[in-house]
Amino acid sequence: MEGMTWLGWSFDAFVGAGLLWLAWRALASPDLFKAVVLFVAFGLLLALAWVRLEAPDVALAEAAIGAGLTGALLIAALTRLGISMASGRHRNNNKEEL
Amino acid sequence: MQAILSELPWGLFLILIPLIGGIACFLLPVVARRLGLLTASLVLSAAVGLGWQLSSRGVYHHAVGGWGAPLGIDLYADGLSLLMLVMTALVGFGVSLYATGYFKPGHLVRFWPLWLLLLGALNALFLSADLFNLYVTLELVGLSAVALTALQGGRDALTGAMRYLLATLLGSLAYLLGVALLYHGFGTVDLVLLSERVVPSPVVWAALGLMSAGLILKTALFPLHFWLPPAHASAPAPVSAVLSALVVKASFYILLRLWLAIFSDISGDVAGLFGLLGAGAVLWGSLQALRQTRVKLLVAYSTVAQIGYLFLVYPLAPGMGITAWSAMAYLLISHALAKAAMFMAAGNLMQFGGHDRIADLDRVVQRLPLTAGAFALAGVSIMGLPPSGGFNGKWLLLQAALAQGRWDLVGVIFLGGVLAAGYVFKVLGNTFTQAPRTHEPISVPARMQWAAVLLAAGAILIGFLSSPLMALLEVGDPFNINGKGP
Amino acid sequence: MSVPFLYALVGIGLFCLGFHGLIVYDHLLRKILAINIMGSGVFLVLVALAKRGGEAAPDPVPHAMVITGIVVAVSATALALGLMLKVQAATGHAVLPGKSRD
Amino acid sequence: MAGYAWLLRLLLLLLAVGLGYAVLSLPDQAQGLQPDVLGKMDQSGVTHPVTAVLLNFRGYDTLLEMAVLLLALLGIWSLGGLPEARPESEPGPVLGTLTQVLVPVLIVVAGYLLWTGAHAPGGAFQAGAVLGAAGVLLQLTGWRLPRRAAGHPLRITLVAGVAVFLIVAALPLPGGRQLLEYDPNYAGVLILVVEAFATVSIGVTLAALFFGADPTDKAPK
Repeated sequence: MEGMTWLGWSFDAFVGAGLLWLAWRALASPDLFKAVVLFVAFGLLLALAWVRLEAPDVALAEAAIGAGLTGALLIAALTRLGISMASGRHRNNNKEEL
Repeated sequence: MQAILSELPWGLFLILIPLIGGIACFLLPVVARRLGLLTASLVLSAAVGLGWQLSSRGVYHHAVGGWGAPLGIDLYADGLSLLMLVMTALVGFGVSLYATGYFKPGHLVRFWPLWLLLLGALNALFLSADLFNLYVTLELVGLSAVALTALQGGRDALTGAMRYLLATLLGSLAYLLGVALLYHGFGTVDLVLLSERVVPSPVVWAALGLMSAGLILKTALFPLHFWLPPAHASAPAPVSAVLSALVVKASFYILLRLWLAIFSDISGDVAGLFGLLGAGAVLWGSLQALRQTRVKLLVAYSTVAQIGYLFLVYPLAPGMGITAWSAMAYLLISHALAKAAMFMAAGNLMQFGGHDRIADLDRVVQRLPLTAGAFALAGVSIMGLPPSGGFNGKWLLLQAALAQGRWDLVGVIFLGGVLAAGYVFKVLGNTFTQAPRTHEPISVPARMQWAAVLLAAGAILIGFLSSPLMALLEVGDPFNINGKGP
Repeated sequence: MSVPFLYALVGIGLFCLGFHGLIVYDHLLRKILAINIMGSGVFLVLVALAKRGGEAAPDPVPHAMVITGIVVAVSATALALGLMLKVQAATGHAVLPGKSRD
Repeated sequence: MAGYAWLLRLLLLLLAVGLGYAVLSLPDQAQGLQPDVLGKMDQSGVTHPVTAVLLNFRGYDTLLEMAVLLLALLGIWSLGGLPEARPESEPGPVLGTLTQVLVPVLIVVAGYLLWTGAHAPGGAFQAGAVLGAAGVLLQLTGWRLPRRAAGHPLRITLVAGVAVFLIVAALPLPGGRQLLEYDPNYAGVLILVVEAFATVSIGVTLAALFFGADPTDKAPK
């Protein structure tokens, strides 16, 4: 029993750290396509966190809406921006003229 | 007959009618215009109905689903809610009338569903007593306001709307985190129950900070006003009117409710900070308005300044209860009417000359007298000259400040008035003369001019309605004048 | 520290991380991701704290609130992405023009 | 900007510490509404607590939230059409076959989630999202809504969820009862009706959000 608790706790710590790491990478990654993929992975890991918190309804909603459809919307927006999988770096992101 | 009328759930009608109207306009674009005007008139009559109900039977209370707080969601209306609802209905009717002349048919069809949903969301917000429900209505208000800002497209409007969207979402999330903390600290999101349960603790402090910051951002209080001028100045004129008159007031209203129910006992220092920011807003907004060369930007910065006055009330309220809160009520409604009229007048000028550069206004007084008159009347209220609602508000505020020896605030109120006179006359002064570049007048539909005149006249008129307005405001004792608790 | 508080703190971390991203990154897509991450942080606080107190089934009210919140978030994201594409079409860049004159 | 980066990080760190402290100061025992919810479950018409909260106790929130979803679509449509996505290649036979298999499966899954929501995790939003995913997949293979379905039929489908919810919510009003006050005997049926329409509307709205423009609009150029 004691061992199970410890195992559970370290699993939760791993999920929590993973969430923070994925969120940070999704924001900081210079490659926009990669950022979106990381964000979808973040959503899926978050669904796992909902399961751990005994919120299966939220987990289902997160997986389907949060990760799935938001991911689809993001990728559709990327292709419409003219950013593709091959060259994820967005074209010039230099400062705008006023 | 009277018995039936006073039984009707007018508060619910205020929410349901615009929602149904918006859906109907979406399904039947061919008759959207008639449906839209009908909906706006029905909302106005429902607001009057609610006012009548409140004055005869006291506060309005509706437990949605029959559950009652804390399990269910309660709707609640007292004098303060009524003030906001009547203000919304009046401005809403004027804007609806104005929009039928302003938009081309293609845009008008898209305008109606968005605008009616916004109207319903505002009403729902002013009737809600549940913090999470308020979050949902805030998002409804925010998203529809952004969509309306971008309605006609164009580079400025699109970037303005984008900035606005990011700011409003950030504000909502900060608010929601505060709601989460309060719920887990005290087990409810009902405002009345929270006001009974809340005790000073780190959770309340964190919630106070998050919710105040989020709502202040959404209200565009200096120095978090950066998103307002680009959005309000680039939106279509009727939308600018709604944004300045009503939408910023929605988040302000929630902040006020939170303050009255939960936070006022917990912190005195924050009131001082609000006062300081308010003073900064009055001075900074007025100075910036004075510097603008375009009418709509000038009017938008004037909104930044006028929001500041609302926050001057907080430090004065503890000593001067009813005077200070009455001042706020007057400032809220008179600014809504006057500012909506000003944006409508600015829209007329734009339609008339194809631009809104102040220096190039060409003989507007002769050729567009109603519009110039509306701008002047609204200006009277914004400057705080008698007789007008703005005068009553500023006069009461001045009284409260004088009675407490707050000479700094007296100075700010006075200086704000002088600067307001400066920017109003900057526009009016250019309406008499012939511009260097003259142009042929483009006709402006009469109803666009009359809508502006109507609202501007309303801002003047409420200066004379002091006693009934104050009597209605006291229904349910929203400001805890007679002791704590709604 | 118990598991609910661990996740609640992760939620606070995500909120602040997203807030940071919203401020420092220029590209609108990244700002939209940042808002979503902030939202996930808030949802995590709401749901995690509902499980305080161990074995009993957690409070369903925050769960329902978060499902509502997720739908609101996807709505806002869709509108923001649409607006971003129009901004790019109008200005050539998916970034907000520099500091507004202010 | 770079000069302020450290200051910003410091401030945010302070914010995180402050908020973390507030969270940790909460009592170890949750004091939410769980007892209230469980106490009223037998009158809710369903046996799953989250569904009871979403569709009954706090159904008003859900009603407004469906309006938010509709609003997002109205907002995108009012932008007047987004630039068309440029597919990198024609959808291959793999995607085509996959879609032929997946779409019916997704529809069945959506139906199951909707049905099971009354007594187990699931419900209108999850089911609607799965339905929306089916719509997205169809669009990826190049399928487009037939012209005759793009006008009124589409619009009616989009608003059906909110409209039916509004009607069900307003039904008790003429009898002098409160908005959304279901008769406990019919609550289960009414909730299922509301959820069924909501599922279809949510699914179609999400798919339409992905498409990004009013299909009756002329191509924006």
